[in-house]
Amino acid sequence: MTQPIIRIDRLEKSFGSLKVLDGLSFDVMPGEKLALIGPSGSGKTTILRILMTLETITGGHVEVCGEQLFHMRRNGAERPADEAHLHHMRRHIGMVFQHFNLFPHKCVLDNITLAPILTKGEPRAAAERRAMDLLEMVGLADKARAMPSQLSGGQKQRVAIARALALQPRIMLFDEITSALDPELVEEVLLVMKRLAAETDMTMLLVTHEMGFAHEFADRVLFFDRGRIVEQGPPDQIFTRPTHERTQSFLRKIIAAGHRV
Amino acid sequence: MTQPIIRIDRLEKSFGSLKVLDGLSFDVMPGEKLALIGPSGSGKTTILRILMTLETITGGHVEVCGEQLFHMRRNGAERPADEAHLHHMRRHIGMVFQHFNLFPHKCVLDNITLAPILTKGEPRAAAERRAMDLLEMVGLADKARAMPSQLSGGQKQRVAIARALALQPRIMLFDEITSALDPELVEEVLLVMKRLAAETDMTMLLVTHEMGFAHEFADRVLFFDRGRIVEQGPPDQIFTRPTHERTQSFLRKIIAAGHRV
Amino acid sequence: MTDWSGYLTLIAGGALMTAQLTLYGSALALVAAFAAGLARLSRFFAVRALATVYIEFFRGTSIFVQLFWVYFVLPFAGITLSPLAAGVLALGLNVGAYGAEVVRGAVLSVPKDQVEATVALNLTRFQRMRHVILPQALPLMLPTFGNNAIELLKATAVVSLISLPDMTFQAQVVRAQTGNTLLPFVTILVLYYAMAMAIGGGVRLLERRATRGLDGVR
Amino acid sequence: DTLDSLREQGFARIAIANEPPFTAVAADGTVSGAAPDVAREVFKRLGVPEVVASISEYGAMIPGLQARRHDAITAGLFMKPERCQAVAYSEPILCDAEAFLLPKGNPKGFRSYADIAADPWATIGAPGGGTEEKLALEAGVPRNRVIVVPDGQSGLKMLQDGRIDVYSLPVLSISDLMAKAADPNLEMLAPVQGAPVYCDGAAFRKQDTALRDAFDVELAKMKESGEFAKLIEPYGFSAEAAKSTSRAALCGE
Amino acid sequence: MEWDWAFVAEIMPVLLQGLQLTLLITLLSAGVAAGLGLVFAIARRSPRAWIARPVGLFVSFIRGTPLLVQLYFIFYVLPDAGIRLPPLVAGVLGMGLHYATYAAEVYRAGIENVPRGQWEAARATNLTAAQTWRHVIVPQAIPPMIPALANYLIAMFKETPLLSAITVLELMNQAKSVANSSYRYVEPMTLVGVLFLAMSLVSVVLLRWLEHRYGRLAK
Ligand SMILES: Nc1ncnc2c1ncn2[C@@H]1O[C@H](COP(=O)(O)OP(=O)(O)OP(=O)(O)O)[C@@H](O)[C@H]1O
Ligand SMILES: Nc1ncnc2c1ncn2[C@@H]1O[C@H](COP(=O)(O)OP(=O)(O)OP(=O)(O)O)[C@@H](O)[C@H]1O
Ligand SMILES: [Mg+2]
Ligand SMILES: [Mg+2]
Repeated sequence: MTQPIIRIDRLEKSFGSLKVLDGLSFDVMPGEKLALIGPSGSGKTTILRILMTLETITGGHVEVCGEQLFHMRRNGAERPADEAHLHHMRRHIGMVFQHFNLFPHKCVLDNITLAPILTKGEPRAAAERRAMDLLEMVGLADKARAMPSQLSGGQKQRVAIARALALQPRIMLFDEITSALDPELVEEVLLVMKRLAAETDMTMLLVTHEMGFAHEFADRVLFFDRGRIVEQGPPDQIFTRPTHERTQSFLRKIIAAGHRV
Repeated sequence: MTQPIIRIDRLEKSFGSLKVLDGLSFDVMPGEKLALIGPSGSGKTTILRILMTLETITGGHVEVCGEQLFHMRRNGAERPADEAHLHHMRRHIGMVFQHFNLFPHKCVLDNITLAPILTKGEPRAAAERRAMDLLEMVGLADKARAMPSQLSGGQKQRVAIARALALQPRIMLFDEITSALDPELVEEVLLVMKRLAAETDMTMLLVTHEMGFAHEFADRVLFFDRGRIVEQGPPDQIFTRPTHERTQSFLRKIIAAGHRV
Repeated sequence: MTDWSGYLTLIAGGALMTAQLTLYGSALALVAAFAAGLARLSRFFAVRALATVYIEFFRGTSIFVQLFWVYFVLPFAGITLSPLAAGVLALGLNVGAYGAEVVRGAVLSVPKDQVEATVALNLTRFQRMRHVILPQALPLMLPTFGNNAIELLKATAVVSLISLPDMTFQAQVVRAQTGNTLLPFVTILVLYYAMAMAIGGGVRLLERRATRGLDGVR
Repeated sequence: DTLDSLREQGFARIAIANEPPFTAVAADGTVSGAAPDVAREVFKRLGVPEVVASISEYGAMIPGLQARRHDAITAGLFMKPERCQAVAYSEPILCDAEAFLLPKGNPKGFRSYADIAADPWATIGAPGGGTEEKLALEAGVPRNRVIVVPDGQSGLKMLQDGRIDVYSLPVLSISDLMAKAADPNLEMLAPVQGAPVYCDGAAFRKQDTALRDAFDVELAKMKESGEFAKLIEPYGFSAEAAKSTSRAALCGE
Repeated sequence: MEWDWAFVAEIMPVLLQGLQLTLLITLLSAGVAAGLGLVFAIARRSPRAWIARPVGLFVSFIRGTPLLVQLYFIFYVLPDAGIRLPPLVAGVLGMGLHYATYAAEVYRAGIENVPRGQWEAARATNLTAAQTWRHVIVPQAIPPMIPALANYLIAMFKETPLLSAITVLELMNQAKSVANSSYRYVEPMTLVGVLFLAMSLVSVVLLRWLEHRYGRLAK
């Protein structure tokens, strides 16, 4: 029987006195496509940032690919992970940000090849060949030598996706990757995402307010509120027959604001 | 027979090579309430700013209260107005801005009394008494000592109206005074405006996208496009039986965007 | 052995001179900064040009050279200033030139909206500046003015080279009389630092007062 | 004229150098030293009750005098013909020969300025604009080996630290420094071979000859009465030396 | 006193020689300031308080006290501790140290100017700390710093005359030396002023160009 690729166990996270996650637990199976939805401030971004080790945790455990993320065993005792351990764990995970965060001083190709060359010691030629394949996949093969400042938002985000994929992580995290885009540019990014979901067996966690897309994309939808899972299930169930009052009112508001479901 | 209080005669205004107003002419009678409507970039703001002497003109003539605004007679010859002449003419005109432009370092009362004390040499006590009356009128008597940063947008705009009125100008200019406000705050400002229109015989020029309000407020509506008057007439005629294709399509779009007519 | 108390009095006297120079110099710098900074925004070309020449000249040459020039060359043009006046003049005009750019920048950074509001209220140019623009620009200038005052304090040490008995000069005297170098220099370094801290603290206090009521605006 | 205006304001501004025993500043800030003491007494007799002293580099004294920063220089600024061109000297006041301050035993055997010029590595310290700097340059020491030292204490320190090989000042100044330093690793060579005995005088602006002449009259009276000797001999200067020569001789007139 | 052109011609070569040394000192000091400033900037960012605090205090102390006194200290006091530096070296170190504290501020602003998202992207692509600095942060932080650093370079140039106090024969000291032996201050001092002004005006043009080319750090 396959093991979960991510195990979140009684996870706690506070910012100062503000408790954002309070004893959260859930598992993700390899290859699963998860959509995280919920009102603003419910902690969705925080979960992804914790998985990417951009935040530390204040309690509980996170296991990724069978190993603890924030803890390590030394001489039989459990100790906080050091930078070397985090570095080792981050191999498994990639992330795409809301604001792309491309390196503005490097061209598109270099943005994509930088990490493979530096962290995996790939030869430049091989790295560039794969980068070109990825650019092909996101439809930007002709922009390899462009600088990020010369790209539209949608193009930037597609480069950012290619950059994350170049490291061939087993888990990909996407945090509202279309919400900083002009409406007419959203479609081109979602198209790439759909292709990606269909073609790979990567595990994917996606935070989004595009309910229609979440519906199509996800195997399972988690609805969050105040750092807790209120309701979860297959998209059909969550979007059409939500049982919880909170979920219902959230979806109502989203629809009123003009987002497609 | 009464003379027009404003006479605009073949007015021209260019920004660099961009001709914004091209031979515009119209008159305004004393006490008239005028609404200026039209698509973005059609030159509505520019007209108000010219009347307030915030812009210079590049051709034509503007007459206010029987005197040339941008020209003066010296030794029989017409010459460009100097600062002293402009200062003299500005007595007649007041303006309320889209972004309020309150003085952030002065309390509400001082915002209102500053100009009467400085430009008309009114005694402070008298100026403050009138300021309190005006604050009463706009419903903010209890905020006299508040700082602008402590007010909501709607309150700020009402203070700005009181500030302009304190100088008792014969002509008041309003430039989209509700478009920077949250929807729930628009009403309180419009209420003040309606009271004002009903109670005074000031001449008023109003630029707005609130068609319903323009309808109620104005004696006459001018529809602008590309720096020209396309159509003008009483609100009933313009809003319900526009003759020009441009006016019709403009009103259609506005209604579609959710603005009341 | 050496009677240190006497020499301490000497250094204290020097500290007083340094404080005086800093105070008068800063006052002059403030006046020069506003005069030149506002002049650079003038409508009149001649006024702008004059201010630009002043600013570029004093920022372009060394304070050291300016001081020697005021002290040794100006008298030949018939202008003989006391050493204190010469020091204050050179320091004040030098730092004032830097301050002028601060004034200009702060005035320009007041939103254009504010100027337009004053036009609509028919204030005169002077009233606009006095009642609306400067009160809003001032809090922006204060932190940099504080730094400039500290730079001026540090620059006062240079006047010791034209024989003005400031703190550095008196430390040299003490050194010549006692043959001890460490003590006088450490003493004045600490005193300079204390003065710099005092200026920094004072300016922060002023800043807090100037921005009172402006919260939420910046 | 100048004397009248000095009488009126009640003080004369003098330039000094803080180089004991010629000029000195005490712990309480009062000015002493042989040159200011003499100047103070003469001015008193001329009806100018006070002198106000400001410390200055030797090189800055004559420009300062010309720039009207001082009314007189009383600092041990020795008379030399070219200086006599620039200022109006009184009759001689303080006379002294030149000396070297050297490391103990004079390891390089310097006896004259020419010896220093001859050693390509030797550096000599001297006050900027002072007689010693001139002498060294005239003897052929290149500019970059004549280190301009701001004051006596700095010179002493630089010699102790090995930054210069020789420090040159008048004999009495070196003696004073040696006494204060009490450093057994130093010694004095006096007089320097080939260097003449110099005398200073009070220096006035060229156009103030009337003031200078008045000064001379009172100075001569004091030399006559022995008060002059009483003032300068405690500092180690010889009154006889000053009396036995004249401005005319020293200025080469 | 009359302006004497013959005298000007006579002293010009000496002054130009001084100017040469002045430029050399400026460049050397700038090198020291740039390097040491980086050390300060990084030390002050250190998470270890026992490094960050004392360095912070030291930097603040150096910034709050006059360069002239620091030069005296280095030149006359340090030899007692067995550190005997030649005048030029003492001057370059003193000035470099003083301006390193300014450079450190520029570095700090430059580093803080790099958006947080860049650090996070570097982390998400699993770069090490050293790789992040080398390939992501520094290349982005440097260009906007250039105008500010150039500004301090000019300031440093103008402060070189202070080195005359510790017997360095730079431009100002050459001029004083000339004045001392000729008893004329008008020409040498005026010429020094003119030379400084000329150099500064050139550098102002250069600075404008740099600001245009690399942008400016927000204050
Ligand atoms: N660095 C931080 N410091 C303090 N509080 C933080 C920080 N980051 C997030 N928070 C708080 O944590 C809570 C959860 O934030 P999070 O960004 O995870 O919400 P979210 O579900 O992603 O919301 P949104 O849909 O608006 O992006 C919020 O209340 C937020 O203010
Ligand atoms: N200062 C300026 N410099 C250059 N062009 C300007 C300036 N001010 C206005 N314009 C141009 O003049 C034209 C008319 O502008 P104006 O602001 O008067 O339009 P408007 O009718 O008020 O539009 P809106 O409804 O968007 O406020 C526009 O094309 C605008 O870009
Ligand atoms: Mg979020
Ligand atoms: Mg407009």
